[in-house]
Amino acid sequence: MKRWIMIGFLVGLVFSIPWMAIAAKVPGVTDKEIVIGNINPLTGGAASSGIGQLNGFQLAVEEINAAGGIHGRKIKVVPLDSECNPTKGVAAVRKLIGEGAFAVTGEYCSGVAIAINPIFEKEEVPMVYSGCVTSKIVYPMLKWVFHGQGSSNLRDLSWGTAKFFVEKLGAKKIAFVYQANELGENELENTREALKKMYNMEFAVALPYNMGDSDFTAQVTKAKDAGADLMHVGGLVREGLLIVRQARELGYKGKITGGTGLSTGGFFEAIGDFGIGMVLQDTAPKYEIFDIENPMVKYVKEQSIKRYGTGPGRPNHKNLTGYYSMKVVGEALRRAGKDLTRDKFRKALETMYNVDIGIGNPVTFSPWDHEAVHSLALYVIATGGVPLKLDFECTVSEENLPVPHFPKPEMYPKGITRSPLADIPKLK
Amino acid sequence: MDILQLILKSLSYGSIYALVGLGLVLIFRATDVLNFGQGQLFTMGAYFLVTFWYMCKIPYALAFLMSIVGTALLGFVMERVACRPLLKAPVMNSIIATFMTGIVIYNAIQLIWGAEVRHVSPIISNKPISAGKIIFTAQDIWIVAITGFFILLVYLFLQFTKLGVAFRATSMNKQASSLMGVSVKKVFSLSWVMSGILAAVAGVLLAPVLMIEVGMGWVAIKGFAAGIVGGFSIPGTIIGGFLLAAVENIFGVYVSVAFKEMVSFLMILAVLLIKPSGLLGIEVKKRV
Amino acid sequence: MSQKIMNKVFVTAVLVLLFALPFLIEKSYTMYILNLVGIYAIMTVGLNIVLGYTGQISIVNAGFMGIGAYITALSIVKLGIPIYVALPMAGILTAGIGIIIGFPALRLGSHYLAMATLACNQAIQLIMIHWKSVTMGAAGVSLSSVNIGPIALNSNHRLYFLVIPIALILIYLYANIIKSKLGRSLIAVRDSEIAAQSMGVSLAKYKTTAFAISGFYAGIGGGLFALVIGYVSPESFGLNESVLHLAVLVIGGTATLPGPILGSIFFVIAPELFHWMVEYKVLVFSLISLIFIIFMPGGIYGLVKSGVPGWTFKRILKKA
Amino acid sequence: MDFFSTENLSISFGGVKALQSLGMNIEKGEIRGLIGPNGAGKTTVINLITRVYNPTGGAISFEGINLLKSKPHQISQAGICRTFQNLEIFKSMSVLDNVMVGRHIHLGGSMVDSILNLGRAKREEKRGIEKAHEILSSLNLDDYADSPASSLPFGKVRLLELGRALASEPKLLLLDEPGAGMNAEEIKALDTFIRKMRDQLGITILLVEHVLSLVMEISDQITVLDYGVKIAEGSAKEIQSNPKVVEAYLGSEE
Repeated sequence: MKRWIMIGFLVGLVFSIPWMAIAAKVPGVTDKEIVIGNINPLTGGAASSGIGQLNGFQLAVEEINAAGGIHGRKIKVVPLDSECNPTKGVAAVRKLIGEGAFAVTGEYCSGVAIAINPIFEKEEVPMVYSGCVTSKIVYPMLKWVFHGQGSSNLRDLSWGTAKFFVEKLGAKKIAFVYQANELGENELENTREALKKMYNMEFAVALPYNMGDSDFTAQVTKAKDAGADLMHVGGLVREGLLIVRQARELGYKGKITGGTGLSTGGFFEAIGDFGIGMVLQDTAPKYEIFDIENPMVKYVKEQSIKRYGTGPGRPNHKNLTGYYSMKVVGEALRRAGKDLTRDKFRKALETMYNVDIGIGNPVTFSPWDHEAVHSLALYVIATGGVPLKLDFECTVSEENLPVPHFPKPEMYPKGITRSPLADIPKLK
Repeated sequence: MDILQLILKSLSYGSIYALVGLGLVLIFRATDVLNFGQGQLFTMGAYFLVTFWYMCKIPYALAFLMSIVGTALLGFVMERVACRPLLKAPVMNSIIATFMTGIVIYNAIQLIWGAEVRHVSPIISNKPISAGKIIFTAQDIWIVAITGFFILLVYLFLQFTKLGVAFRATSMNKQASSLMGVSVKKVFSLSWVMSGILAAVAGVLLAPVLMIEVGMGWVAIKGFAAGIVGGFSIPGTIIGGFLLAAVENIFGVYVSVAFKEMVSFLMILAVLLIKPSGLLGIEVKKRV
Repeated sequence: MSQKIMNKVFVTAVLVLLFALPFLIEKSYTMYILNLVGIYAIMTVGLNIVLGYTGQISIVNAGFMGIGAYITALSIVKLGIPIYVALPMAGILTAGIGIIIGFPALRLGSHYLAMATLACNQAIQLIMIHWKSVTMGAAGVSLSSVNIGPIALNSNHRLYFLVIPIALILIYLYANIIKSKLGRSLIAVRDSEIAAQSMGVSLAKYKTTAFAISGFYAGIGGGLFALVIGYVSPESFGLNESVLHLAVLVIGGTATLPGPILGSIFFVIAPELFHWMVEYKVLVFSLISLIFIIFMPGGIYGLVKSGVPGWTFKRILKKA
Repeated sequence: MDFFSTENLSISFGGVKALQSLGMNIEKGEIRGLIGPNGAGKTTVINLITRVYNPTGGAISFEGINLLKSKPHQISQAGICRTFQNLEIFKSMSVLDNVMVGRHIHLGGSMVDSILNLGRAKREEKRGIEKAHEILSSLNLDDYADSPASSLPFGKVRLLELGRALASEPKLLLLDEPGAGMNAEEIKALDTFIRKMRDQLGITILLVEHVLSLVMEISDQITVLDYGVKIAEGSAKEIQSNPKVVEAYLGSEE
């Protein structure tokens, strides 16, 4: 008897799996709808950014669907949680693809991004990243993987920041404090390379720290001993805050700059006067995060408050990256035409040259480069933790890029083309 | 010069670890349960403060009190959920139970308060004061002071109150003390409530130092290490915490920053293997 | 006698089912899930030997798993060693490390052993992160598809035919171990160290052996894990993972033969059923595990064995 | 050369002298009783012989080898086995398996063999099981063979301990209060069984016992301890008539 119960248990569970999904001919595409997967950290330490991105993404989808969808197809978003954990991320992506998502978008965590990257290439599924910034997702370039979040990856960011360190801040000895994870190490490598190539300069000292630690006395002391006149702090908000504060508490007098992980609302509230004069990188669409006057920022903010309410991390400026990336996807879907295939979608993305999608920087992809935008924004923190946009225009010069942006300009239209999606009616 | 500076700083971080570790120690002494949820209990303390003080605009002192009550209550509940039902079950069940309770709290916090970093402005200035080459802040002194104060409080409680005596009796020998009419169950709840209170105190007082975030509970693993190094005795935990911080920082500066935390784990192993009772610790109850 | 027949029927039924599955299911993701079940079964079966049967608390299983995964991944990627060498190597080397980590068990009992092994797990993870020259640091190692001779293990269906047979073999051996002199001695050590000693059972030998075995199983499991995930990074082998392995064991039924297997099935498949409750799924899953641990210490197997559904409720009523 | 002997064997716990310079010779094939009031250090002697404790001084030799040199788990290889006063059976195992653990030292075969259940390991396992069944039936426990040891009634548990010890085919068997908690006829059975062990299996026996009637009846020689000191040694008669012994027992509330 017992054994039969056990058999029942086994068989039941095992067979309960196949009923978790539906298959389609061109995966995820019917003449009614297109299924787009979105993977982001929805639980765990990075949740607020992940949820922020997802909400922005859904906002753009709603907008497009309200305008009748694309070629008569409504967009359906399937969100999955990556928990900012590579293993979970891989599982989630496998699930999305298995359940026949036409394309995948999102992922805020770089550590997850590099874990899932090979899958898209193997399964030939288009991926448009937003939020994650490790340069490994686009260099070396993969056929199916794009980075479309409105600002560049860590390669350009690091080159730009390095330039800023030396030319604007006149740094001589740089201490680089980074979290021992993909984000930190990728920024470390890129910045090191940039300093070497541009100014033949080495870090005074590079100091890793582990997530969850709260005593950074050792790191700060070493930076001081190395006589650093600039300390760059990578990693995420909590650790970043503690490092900056402990540095000042230990009487570190030099300049402090911060990596992309720090540029969230929470940081500015918390850092207060300790942050004065601190320079931060920014990953959201250029010039717009804290530019309250910008109509698009206003609009996205209002709408996300209207839909997802206010609260911790809501509205979140990562709404903008999510919104932006969906607009990119939408435009590509439009260009791919009525009889949609994954390959057509990929090619459509690569035809986008200086396309204004109605928010942030114009998008440019090419068969040689899958980074949508090659510039970065920096800003400085003023009294009371108010960030001010720095007028530091930095696009990395061609010879410093692994691939030339536009080898054949003549094959592209002149000037900026405005995407029809930019002008679809806004939501009320 | 550095050394002196490091040791000075380590005093304040060491007392943070000790304060966080103390709750663990109390529970372990009384109930033989390692509370893997202590970190989350401590985090709750901080979040209660945020809620009452920042959100509900209740005056600090009252908010402090309320968060203590709230966390103590949570501790009480945890004992009922993760400890009492498993008294007869094998050790690892209680380990998992406390751990899972921790995860539940962690996720609950995230759903209620979100994952954004919160901060409360420090009550004591953390502007650097420099005496000669040594630099410290008023906050450092404040932390050491309050830690000392609360540990003294716990000590006095254990020494001079009826419950305290019952507690010590239980931690030494359950059967005997239950025969002597000590209500072991009562002591169990007490120890968890107390560690709840301590967690709240730590959470509230360290909130401005550690930043309030769902992940702030991680520091509990240091408190845990402090407890082991100190052999799960109350004075031992203080010394353990301080030793941990000092060794970590000195190692970090002079040997390797990357492996800084490695030292604490090696310390745990060394202490357990060489002198399992810890520095000035209680005797190890080895199951034979 | 009839019991024996039932056993045979049961076993053959399961084997047939397992063999048939890849032909019944065409969804790659489903196969991926099944592979994970197999892998977790391997790892927790090993854990059951050291923790369930020998009664030595080990919170280092994820560490073992990680070592196995890294050895496999690195020896394939960096040294180009074929998988059929790399995998056993992972098992054996991890077993060796298991012996080393087993030594604290000779001096420490219950909680103190738990702490020691926990510390080991943390240390192992830190080494994975910071010993860049070998482990490639936090960035991790990614494995593009691996070949066995001419066959490329590039789909979950194919991996299934690697994972499940290995799992079955290792589970068969595990069943043997428990029934053999070795298993008896381990249980003897758990039940009464002093009596076991006086019967000539060497505590040192058998405790370390137990750790070695769990190391071997976790090592192999980790190796397969690396193949199935296609990527190895330190995040995956932290304290949480280790405790989750304990949870799998307790949920399935500690110190019972099928316990870890049932546990793995539950542990891998249950979250799939919660996916729709996006932000709440972790919360719900941990609540369910908590309920299991508190109200059903016997685990799923205990539940199945007692056979009475009402049983649990009686228990709950008793507890409340 | 003595079969078994201890020379001024002593041990003290935290200053308390539990045993003071005990000298004791046991002949092969002898049944030696070891008696004394509570706390006299009887069990301590057994724990010293089986190396559970390390003596603070003295020597133990068995068939010419120095036992103090061997580890606790090697004692049974040497041919000494024991039972426990407060039962130490393997509760979660079946009765048969308990006895099989007793066979441990006689089950050869490499670990790999026993994992794969092949070759020598398999054969010896088989033989071991037969032997175990013999022992169980000789203690008429055979009907319980497959039931869990924890389900045995109290008296039977003592027998099981005996069986488990016998399974290791000891030359010297240390029985720690085997009669405790047994009723009259169970004691009777035990009595005959102990004799049988000596006469048929030629096992030398050191019997620590509270039930004096039993000891007096079957022991060839009796050693009496009081507060860790040997106060008398000799045949049952001599002991009974020894004033010291009487006094010792008077002194304690037995």
